[in-house]
Amino acid sequence: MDDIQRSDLEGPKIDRRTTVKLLGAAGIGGTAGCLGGGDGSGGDGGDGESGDDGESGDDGESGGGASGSRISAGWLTDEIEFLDPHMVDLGIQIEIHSNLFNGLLKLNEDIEIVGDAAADWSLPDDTTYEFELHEGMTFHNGDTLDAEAVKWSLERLAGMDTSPHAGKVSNVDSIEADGLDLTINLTEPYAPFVSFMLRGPGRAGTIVHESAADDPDEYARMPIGSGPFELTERTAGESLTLDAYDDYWETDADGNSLPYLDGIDIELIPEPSTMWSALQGGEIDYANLLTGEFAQQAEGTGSLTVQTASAGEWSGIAPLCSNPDDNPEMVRWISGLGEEPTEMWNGEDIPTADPRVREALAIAIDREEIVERAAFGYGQPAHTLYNPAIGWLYNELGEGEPDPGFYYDPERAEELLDEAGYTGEPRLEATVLALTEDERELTVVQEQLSEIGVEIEIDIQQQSSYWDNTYRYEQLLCAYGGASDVDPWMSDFKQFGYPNEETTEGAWQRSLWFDEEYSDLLAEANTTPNLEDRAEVYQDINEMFVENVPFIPTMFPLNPKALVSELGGVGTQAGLSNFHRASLDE
Amino acid sequence: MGLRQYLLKRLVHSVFVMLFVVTVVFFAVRSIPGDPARLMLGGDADPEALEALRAELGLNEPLYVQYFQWLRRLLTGDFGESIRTGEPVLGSLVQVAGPTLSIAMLGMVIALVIAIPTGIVSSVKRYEIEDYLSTTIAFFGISMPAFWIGIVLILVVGVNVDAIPTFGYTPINEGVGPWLRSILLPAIAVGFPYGGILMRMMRSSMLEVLNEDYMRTARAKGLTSNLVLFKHGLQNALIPVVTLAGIFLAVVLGGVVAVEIVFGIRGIGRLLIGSINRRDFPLIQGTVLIVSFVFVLANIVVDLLYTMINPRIKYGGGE
Amino acid sequence: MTVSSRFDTDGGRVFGLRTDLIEQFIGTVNRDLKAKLGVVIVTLFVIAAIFAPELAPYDPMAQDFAPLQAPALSSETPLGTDSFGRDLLSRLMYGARISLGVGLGAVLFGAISGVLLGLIAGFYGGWIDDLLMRGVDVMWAFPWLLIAIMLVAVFGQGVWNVIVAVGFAYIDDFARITRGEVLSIREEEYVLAAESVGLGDLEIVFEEVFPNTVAPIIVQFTVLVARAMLAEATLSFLGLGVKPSTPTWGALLGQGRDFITTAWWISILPGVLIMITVLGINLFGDALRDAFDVREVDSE
Amino acid sequence: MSEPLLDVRGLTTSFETGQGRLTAVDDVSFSIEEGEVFGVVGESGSGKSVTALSVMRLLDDAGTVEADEVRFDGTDLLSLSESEMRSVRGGEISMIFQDPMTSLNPVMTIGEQIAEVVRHHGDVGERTGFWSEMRRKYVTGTSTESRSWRRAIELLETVGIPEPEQRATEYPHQLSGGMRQRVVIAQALAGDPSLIVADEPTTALDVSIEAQILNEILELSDEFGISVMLITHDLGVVRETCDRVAVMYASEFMETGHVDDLFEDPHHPYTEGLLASIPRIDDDREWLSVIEGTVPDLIDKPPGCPFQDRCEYAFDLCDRPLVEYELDSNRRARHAVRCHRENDRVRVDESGHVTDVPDEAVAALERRIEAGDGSSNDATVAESTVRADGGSPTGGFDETERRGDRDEY
Repeated sequence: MDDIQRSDLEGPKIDRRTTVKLLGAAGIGGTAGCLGGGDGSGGDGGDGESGDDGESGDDGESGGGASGSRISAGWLTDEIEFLDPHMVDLGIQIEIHSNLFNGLLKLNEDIEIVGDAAADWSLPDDTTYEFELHEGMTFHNGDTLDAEAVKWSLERLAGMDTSPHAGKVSNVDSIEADGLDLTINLTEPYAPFVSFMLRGPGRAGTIVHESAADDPDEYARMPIGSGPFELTERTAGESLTLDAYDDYWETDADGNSLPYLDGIDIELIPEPSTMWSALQGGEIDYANLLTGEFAQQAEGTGSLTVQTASAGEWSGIAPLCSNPDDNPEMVRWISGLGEEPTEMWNGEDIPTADPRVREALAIAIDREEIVERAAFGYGQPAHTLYNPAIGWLYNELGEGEPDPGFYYDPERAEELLDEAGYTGEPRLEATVLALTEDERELTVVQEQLSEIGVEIEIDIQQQSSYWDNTYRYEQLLCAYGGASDVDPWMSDFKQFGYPNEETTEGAWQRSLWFDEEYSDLLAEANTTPNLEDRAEVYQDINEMFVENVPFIPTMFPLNPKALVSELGGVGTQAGLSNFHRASLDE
Repeated sequence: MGLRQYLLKRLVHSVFVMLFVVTVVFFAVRSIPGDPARLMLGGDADPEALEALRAELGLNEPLYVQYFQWLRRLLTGDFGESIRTGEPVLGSLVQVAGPTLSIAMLGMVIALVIAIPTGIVSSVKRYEIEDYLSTTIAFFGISMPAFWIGIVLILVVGVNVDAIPTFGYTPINEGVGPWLRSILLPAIAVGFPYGGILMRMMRSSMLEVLNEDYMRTARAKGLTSNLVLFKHGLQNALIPVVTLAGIFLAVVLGGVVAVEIVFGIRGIGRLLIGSINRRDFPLIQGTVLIVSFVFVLANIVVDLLYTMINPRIKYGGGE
Repeated sequence: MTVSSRFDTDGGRVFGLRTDLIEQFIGTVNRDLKAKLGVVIVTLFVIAAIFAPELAPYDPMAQDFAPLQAPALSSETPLGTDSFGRDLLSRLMYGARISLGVGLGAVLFGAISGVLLGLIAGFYGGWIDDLLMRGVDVMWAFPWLLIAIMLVAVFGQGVWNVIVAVGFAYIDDFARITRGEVLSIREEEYVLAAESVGLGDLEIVFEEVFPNTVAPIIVQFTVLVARAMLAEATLSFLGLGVKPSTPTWGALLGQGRDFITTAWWISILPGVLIMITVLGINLFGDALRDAFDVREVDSE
Repeated sequence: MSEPLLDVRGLTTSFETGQGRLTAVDDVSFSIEEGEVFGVVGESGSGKSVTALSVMRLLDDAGTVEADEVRFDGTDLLSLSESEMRSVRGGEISMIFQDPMTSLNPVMTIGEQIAEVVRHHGDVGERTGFWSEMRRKYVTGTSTESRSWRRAIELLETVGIPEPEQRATEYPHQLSGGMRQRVVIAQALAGDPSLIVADEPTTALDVSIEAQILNEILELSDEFGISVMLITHDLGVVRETCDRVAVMYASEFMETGHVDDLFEDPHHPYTEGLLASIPRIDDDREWLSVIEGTVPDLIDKPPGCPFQDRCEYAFDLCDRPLVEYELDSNRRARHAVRCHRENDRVRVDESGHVTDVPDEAVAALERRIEAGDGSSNDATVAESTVRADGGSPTGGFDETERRGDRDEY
């Protein structure tokens, strides 16, 4: 892998080559390898892959010019709880606030890291980031967006104890603001920092207006941002009205002001089939997510375009690796339930505590079949943890075929179970805790595992009980995953690190797999800014991961989005739905 | 007992029923697993953040304290705020009541408009083609789940008739036409099974009435058969139907929930399921209160109606 | 639903079951074509359910075929496959088991609880009656869907939850009917006679009162089995039903919904089966109602 | 004698049932003169009510009515169109049914129940179209100012109901049994009829008010010159009220004649039996006599006398179809009997038993049968006991209907 120099990370644009390395544009951009048809997906090329095809110019815009009109968009959820970027952690919300806010940086439609609020930036040394902001930026209420405003935003995040992203700025030492110049000093080199500053998946770098401090609840509901659209109305559980912000500062290559659309009416639609019938019936022009079965059907119609992109998503099954009562302190902290850990496993056999069993399960799964049967091809097999959106690592580990990794080998799986002493009929019985969205995937897994004599029962729970129960550790297996992870830190630090209340490492441990050596390696990787060096550390991490199987990855889902064919210019990179340059052909 | 006195008594009784229901729900939903704070913070929230939010939401108070706080606010007409969105619960309820009640009402109207005439025709033309036809259709109605009828309607009507939307709800203040169109298919889905039940009841009740002596008297007076049927028979035949129609309101409401989901309409059913899934306690309590209020109210209305069409009954039952 | 019997309560009563009921039923079936149809349908599905393991061509869980194959009577999978490539015919046959089982189980649960409540309330009267019947009133105002959701929240999905959740809603039906019957029967001479010879309460209830309430209860039972099957379908559709991959008709129907435009058979076939079964049960119930001369309508 | 008001010849009514054809009225003939009270007496199920309903054409499709003639006031009722028939019903001929509780509509005020008859048959100039009536019923209510309503109140007053204005607004359940039957009478008078068919008008009432109601009917009919066809099972009532009477048994008229002829000189064994079962003050027998046996099945009824199985006088000819034998009467009314004992050539002993049936008797009978003369007015009678507690509410007619709707639910 080419070395990435520090200068490669500087503005005004990290070129595509580097970004591809950084973020795995292959996944993000949607050329997603194994997906039906290498040429992306849509039946009609056109603007099917607006990002990849590059439309025109470096910001890739649709030719429409300023054609004012409104569109109606379906969002696959029953509620958008928060739109305060510092609170938001769900892709479905990130997709909306990416239209309402600016970040310091962003991913453009050509999958390049470019400045968003920052016109340019540089790194005088490994721990200092100097940003130069655009002129004339204002928040939706007219307030000026300058370095001081960004400083306020970052400091607010650092001081929040309820934000899931506070940890991302925990090693910011100091911030200096002077007019349009912003300087951020880190306490130590911190590799993922640039990706944290991205609008959208980075979350942390999204610029929040100071009114957020006055009434946080109201801000979370009706935030004031600086993006091309402002939220003017919302009905809980039903709809959000986004109107074009007239004083938005950004223009297209021809100097036309953005956005082209007058507004977006977002309908919240919790049912995939309803989304599909709304799309078919012409009631919506855009669906932010179609499930595989409908995406397949949409591709069959002539009037719809399907765009897919990896949203940095991964899924799999977390096996219980140790008795929760063996480490009560840590488990109590992780669970956050205020309860003593369960004692149900005391004196009981925990089959998944044996790495051989975990490996057997991991290699008894045929990931290609899961992609085909459960996701209708809209996904990529996950032979290890790191998803295609983390391109530099995904590619370095061997792209779609990481080495080492988990590969389908049922004979070996049965041997391993024999070795571990599970020879009965069935060899093993286990319950897997899961959410509704895991149902298809687990149905296939269930059948595959039963081939090697492992019978699993799928326990689908509502979100609320699921989250509590995952931290009760009463089941051997738990379906689990993540999304919007554009840096390995996002996938492994809190999930598999050694629990540490100070740094929040290991705070989300589902597997109760505690390994300090692994934790040391993660720390080393995080402070290694040089991507090549970092990738090398990750080679070791990956080896440990595959050897110990703290997690059984199954699939990297791709998120199909559907557009009516008149609609073009929607930026769906990294699973986003950016309407900055979207327009309707009349 | 006078009407006012009777109503007062029924209302007081209803208040106790509702209070009981809601109290059970209050403690029941808090005793099931699931933490609203965790859901708000996106599942993978950090333990400290969780603790802070729980304290902020008052979830760390003892249950009985929470209960009485809630009750006190309820007495002043304050349903509290949704944990999840921070919106006032009452506002959300008013908002979702529109679509659900619209669908349920139109569904009932469709059911009644179809069931009562066909029930009558079927009883008058017993064992003739009209009877076989309508009883067969009624049988189909009672043999299909409402949501499935909805699915089939979407398939058959929605996709082929552009004027009829297959998704969403248009409030009535945006025009009666669009409103009607938006709830037509869901209302049919809800109304068809209900109509089937009603039609069968109407038929058997009318058959019984047809054999009554007073019907013979009416014919002996030289009235036309239509007058005999509708002037003398209808009201008598409706008496048992009205009682049962009220009871089956529960069936209708149950059906509406699934139908709302099929048609992507945010009504009481979806709100209820959503709020329970999200452990949005104030919202659950508010919704259950409203649902039981509707049930209780419907019960009173049915009783009044029953008293109205059956002069033999005094308020409060008994002859 | 109010049901009352117009039985002659003093004819040919044997302890426990009344043989004349069975005779009357057979009589009705012989006379009435609809009743025959009902009996045939119910019998057919019960047999299919009981012998599903022997009759089904494949393992209902095995994902051995190409997904979404249309029904073709000559092919390996005559009724097509679902989206995982499972044989639909086998799944439907196993589905009959659980769907019928849940329907029966739920009503049985409601019947046992309700009949007990009704017997106690009706037999003892007074404050016990008041208390129990007020309780039943409250149950009526309690949305059963809420109970289903909460049960699923606590225990997760599963057959037993569905049975309890659906059955719960029927307790009040049975309680009311039983109480009504008991109130009218308990003044009958033979009950008074039983009391006068010093039989205990329990003996009177079970040996004298209960057998005479059987007819309207059986009729109500069949009506509700049909409704319980529909309720199971609704719950499964809402994701509040049985565990995933358990084949029940309701669950199959729900799963098929997403493919309704591309693979109609997945949801239409179970829908049709539900319809036919419910139809059969209703016809069967109508025949019982005729045979036992039970009126749906409680006239003055 | 002028033409009778109602003249019925050879009326036969039958119902198709699952088990076969049920003959509810078998070849019945009778006539009613103007101003006359004509009684039809018989036990329940004998076909009395069906006879009346057949004349009124009030049987539904299940019943088949055949007759040589049903002439009312010179008009053949059977040939009238349905709408012409409607103006007869409730107008020219009105009916009083057995149980005032069930024959009054429970959900209509009694005022309206009477007023609607006035509207339909009187000349009050109020609209009687379907929608007018529906509006009146479900929307506006009946105007208390309307002529029909005021007439209803007058009628209530006529039948002796106190506070008629108040009562008119009440519902049937609010009145006592006797009051209700007065309402029914008022209702029957409302159309200004020339014939009232009273079907067991007092059976459902207390014995104490029975007499009042009967008197009311008789006085009013007398006052307005209305003929009455009184259907009853109660011989006492017949004796008190009727001018002429027919005795009906198993769907046939066994004996018809003036009430005095019948009571003093009964010729049919059934009539005899019936009379013997009435307690009489001058009767010194301790036990009332009872006719042994049961009524024959009316389904696929065999020819011959239906009473033969129970008749102590039964003889060879009883298997033959019945014909009518006219007897001498010292009164103006015919006295006719359908019993072959009355055949001139049949010899009967003192006790009434047949001693000899000469061949010419048989031959004469055969000739009459062939001549189709079997179909005259005859009365046969029968039954074990005359029930003192009132007739059974279910006649053959009701039975059939009920059997028909068993499979409704």
